Amino acid sequence: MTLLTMLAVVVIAILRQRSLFGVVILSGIYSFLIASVLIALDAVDVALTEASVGAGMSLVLLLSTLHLVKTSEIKPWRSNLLPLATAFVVGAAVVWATLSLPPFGSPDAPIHKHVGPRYLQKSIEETGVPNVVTSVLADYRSFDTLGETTVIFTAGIGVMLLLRGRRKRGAK
Amino acid sequence: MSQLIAQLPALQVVVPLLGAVLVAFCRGGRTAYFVSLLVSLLMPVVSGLLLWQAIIAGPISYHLGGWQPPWGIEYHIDVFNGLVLMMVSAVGALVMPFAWRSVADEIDEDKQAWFYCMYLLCLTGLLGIAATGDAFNAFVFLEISSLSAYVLIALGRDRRALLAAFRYLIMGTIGATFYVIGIGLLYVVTGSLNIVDIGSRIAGAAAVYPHAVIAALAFITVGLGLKLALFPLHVWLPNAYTYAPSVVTAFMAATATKVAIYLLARFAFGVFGQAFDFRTLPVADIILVLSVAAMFVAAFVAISETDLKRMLAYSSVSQIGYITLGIGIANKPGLTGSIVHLVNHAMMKGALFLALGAVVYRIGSARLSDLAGIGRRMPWTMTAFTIAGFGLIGTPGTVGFISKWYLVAGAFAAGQWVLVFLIVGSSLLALVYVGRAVEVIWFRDTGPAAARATDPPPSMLAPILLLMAAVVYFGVETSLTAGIAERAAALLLGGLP
Amino acid sequence: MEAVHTLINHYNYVITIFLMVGGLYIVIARGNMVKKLVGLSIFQTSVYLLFISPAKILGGTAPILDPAYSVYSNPLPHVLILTAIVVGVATIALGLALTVRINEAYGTIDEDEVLEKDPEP
Amino acid sequence: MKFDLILRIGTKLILPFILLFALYVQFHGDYGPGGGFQAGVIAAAMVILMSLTFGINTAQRVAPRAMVERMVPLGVLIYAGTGVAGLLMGRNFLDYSVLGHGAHARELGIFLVEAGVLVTVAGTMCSLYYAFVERGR
Repeated sequence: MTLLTMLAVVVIAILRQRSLFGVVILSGIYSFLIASVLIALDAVDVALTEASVGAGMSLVLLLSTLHLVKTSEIKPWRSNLLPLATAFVVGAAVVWATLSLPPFGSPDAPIHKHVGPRYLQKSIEETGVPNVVTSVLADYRSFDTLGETTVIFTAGIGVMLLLRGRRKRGAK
Repeated sequence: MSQLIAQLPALQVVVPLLGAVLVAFCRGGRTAYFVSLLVSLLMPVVSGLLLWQAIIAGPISYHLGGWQPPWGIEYHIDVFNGLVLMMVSAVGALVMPFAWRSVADEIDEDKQAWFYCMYLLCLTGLLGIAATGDAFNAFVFLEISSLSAYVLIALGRDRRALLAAFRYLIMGTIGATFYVIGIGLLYVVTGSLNIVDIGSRIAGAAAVYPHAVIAALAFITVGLGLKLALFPLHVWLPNAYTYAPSVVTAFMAATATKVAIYLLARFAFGVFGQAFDFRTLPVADIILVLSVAAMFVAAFVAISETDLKRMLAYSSVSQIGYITLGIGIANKPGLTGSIVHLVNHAMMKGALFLALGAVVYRIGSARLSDLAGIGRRMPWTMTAFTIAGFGLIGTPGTVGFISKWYLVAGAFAAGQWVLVFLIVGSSLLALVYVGRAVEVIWFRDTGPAAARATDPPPSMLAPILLLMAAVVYFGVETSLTAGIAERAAALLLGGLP
Repeated sequence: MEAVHTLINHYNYVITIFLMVGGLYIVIARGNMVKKLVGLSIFQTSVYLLFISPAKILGGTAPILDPAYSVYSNPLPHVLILTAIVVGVATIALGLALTVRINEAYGTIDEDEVLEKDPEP
Repeated sequence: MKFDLILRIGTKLILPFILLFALYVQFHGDYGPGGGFQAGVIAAAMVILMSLTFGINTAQRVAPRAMVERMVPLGVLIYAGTGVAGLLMGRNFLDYSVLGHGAHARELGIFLVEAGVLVTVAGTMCSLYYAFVERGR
């Protein structure tokens, strides 16, 4: 609960922060907090991923970008009303949707009754892997993971395509 | 042989993926091109066989990794997505011969190999979305196609292409995230990710958690609405299509938004249609209103555009309005019109954008003022352009007429007389913007920019003429397109009339 | 009392939604592209919590099978979110590369300033 | 920074342990948290740290750019190749059961695809870093 509250505080800080460097560092803090929350929620694999991929890698990339663009100040806000309204409508929609959901941590929720349990019961028998997240990731739903690897591949080639080669001033 | 047939669903997606991997190893553009060409030409064969199987033997279910759905991921191919696969791969194959010279002209030489890699990845992603029967798998492939699309757009020569790509990235990612929120809500209330399985469980879930189900519908609609450029979420589209390289514009305009529409229709009828009568939901009305707004507002903007590429981009937004209109009407003729327009619009826009690509290849501009009298210089290209343009209006004898015929029939059947007039009215607007272009192209004196232009080499002209032929052929012989679309609509609507 | 009870039961959701609104607001309202991308990643991260929270069973443990435990949290959402995180980072990387290129072409990374230099027709 | 002794020696000391940790995360992924994605990033982190303390040229001697760029598609090739093995043996794509008997085949399949993921992720992360850094030159 404390962690969750801290998350909210960090987001407010990011909102108000005018220095770009500050924003980037805060986003790193944010990622590590999320990773801690995820551990509390039993999602250790996800937490490790968020800490390495989310916090580590995107922080490195953000800082490299800052180094390249050499801008540190953010201009003051633009008109606020429309974005604020949009964001709140989305939030309200989720509130409305989640109020009727099963309470937190209840074992009777539908997701614990269908599909999920089979992985827990059969993982060792069928795949010999006790870490169920790994067996689902790399076997039961391994096609998703192939897609995910392809996403990384796409981003890698894409970024190199954009950043490699001689730079040309705006062609026009 | 039967072994091979059984593996077709996987091949449909895995072959372009492997192609992209091979291309990524290439250094030179030539090898990369030939691998891509081979793969792209193979794809329509595969999807043709799949569609044929789906027609004669009913839906195909392919279990990836050998795991039974809903535990594993399933490829579920019926008449509807068979048709979508066919369309995507056919367009993918047709733009490849065109690409050789056009890409050589527009993309730096050292980037060509990876350009083709991105192109194949985009194709992989689109085919993957269309083929999959798993809601989350669709998201993963949606991201593959989107990420590659952002890069492809950013490779345009104008620096504005960069900003267009960035904005598309922001809006596309918000859209994809909305889609994931919707999937998450559905998963929490049904416990499943398989689209068919969710459909069979959703009625029970809607009884217990009605709010979550409705919100899921809203999130999926808005998320996919961003991807498919549903008015007013279309703001990324005109700039992206205008500044992207010609081949990319032609390919994306014909396929990318269509696949998102396919997914929306699949969810609207295949999932939520199992719990509610889609027509009674406010979502259907909202889609109707927005579609009509798109048909008119975007067409008005198209009329005032001076850049033909941009005009056609707005025309796309307007035409997407027709497709979503059929989804909003949600009866059999209406939905048939929607599905058949999905395919027909791909042919027309493919032909139009490729013809423009040929113009850009010759004179380096697509501004209306530079095109004065170009019809006499590039007669074949411009004939194709004109005929496909007539298709947009809905002239009898072209595919556009068939789509509108079904849409009007759907509006009649639903008792929505106003819609009939609106469809006709919007066609008049199309007449204005197409007519304006046609007038400049054929009836003005040849300007200095157009004077030196000639028809492009056969490798570029052939795809354009083929698409033109398709626009006419399927405008007369409708059993293949509209016939299949009718079956697909019947399948989606299930018990509904 | 009822309301407080509901709030506590759904505290995860409350914070998730706050993060979602905040992230989305940063994305839409900010002209600075790097900050937009940071907002985008906050928005995406909030979705991770939306998925992971329902997977938790009180008294359960991480889904790594061991004879000492019998109740585990649901592994499937974890797998999905692992995928989503990776996809998110890929998107951010691409967005940053575009930002760098825009900065080279325009000399600024503020969307408004870019639009001033290249007005929309 | 190039002459900061503590930093240089400290980095040298820590580098092998980062690599060891990456390998642990990779190969212990069956029994504890971890897998190809996390290990790939940690391995790439080693290269990035090296480049931060010793300069990018040193890092590129250890992990040459041409190599990491080839790793990007190579990993996907390993992954998809594992899947194609299923296809060639007459089973479905990504069906690992053709690789051996019972659960062992599955374990082998998981090992192979995780290796593919490691290669792609490590390659991509290094390539991304190089691409950004070299743009600044």
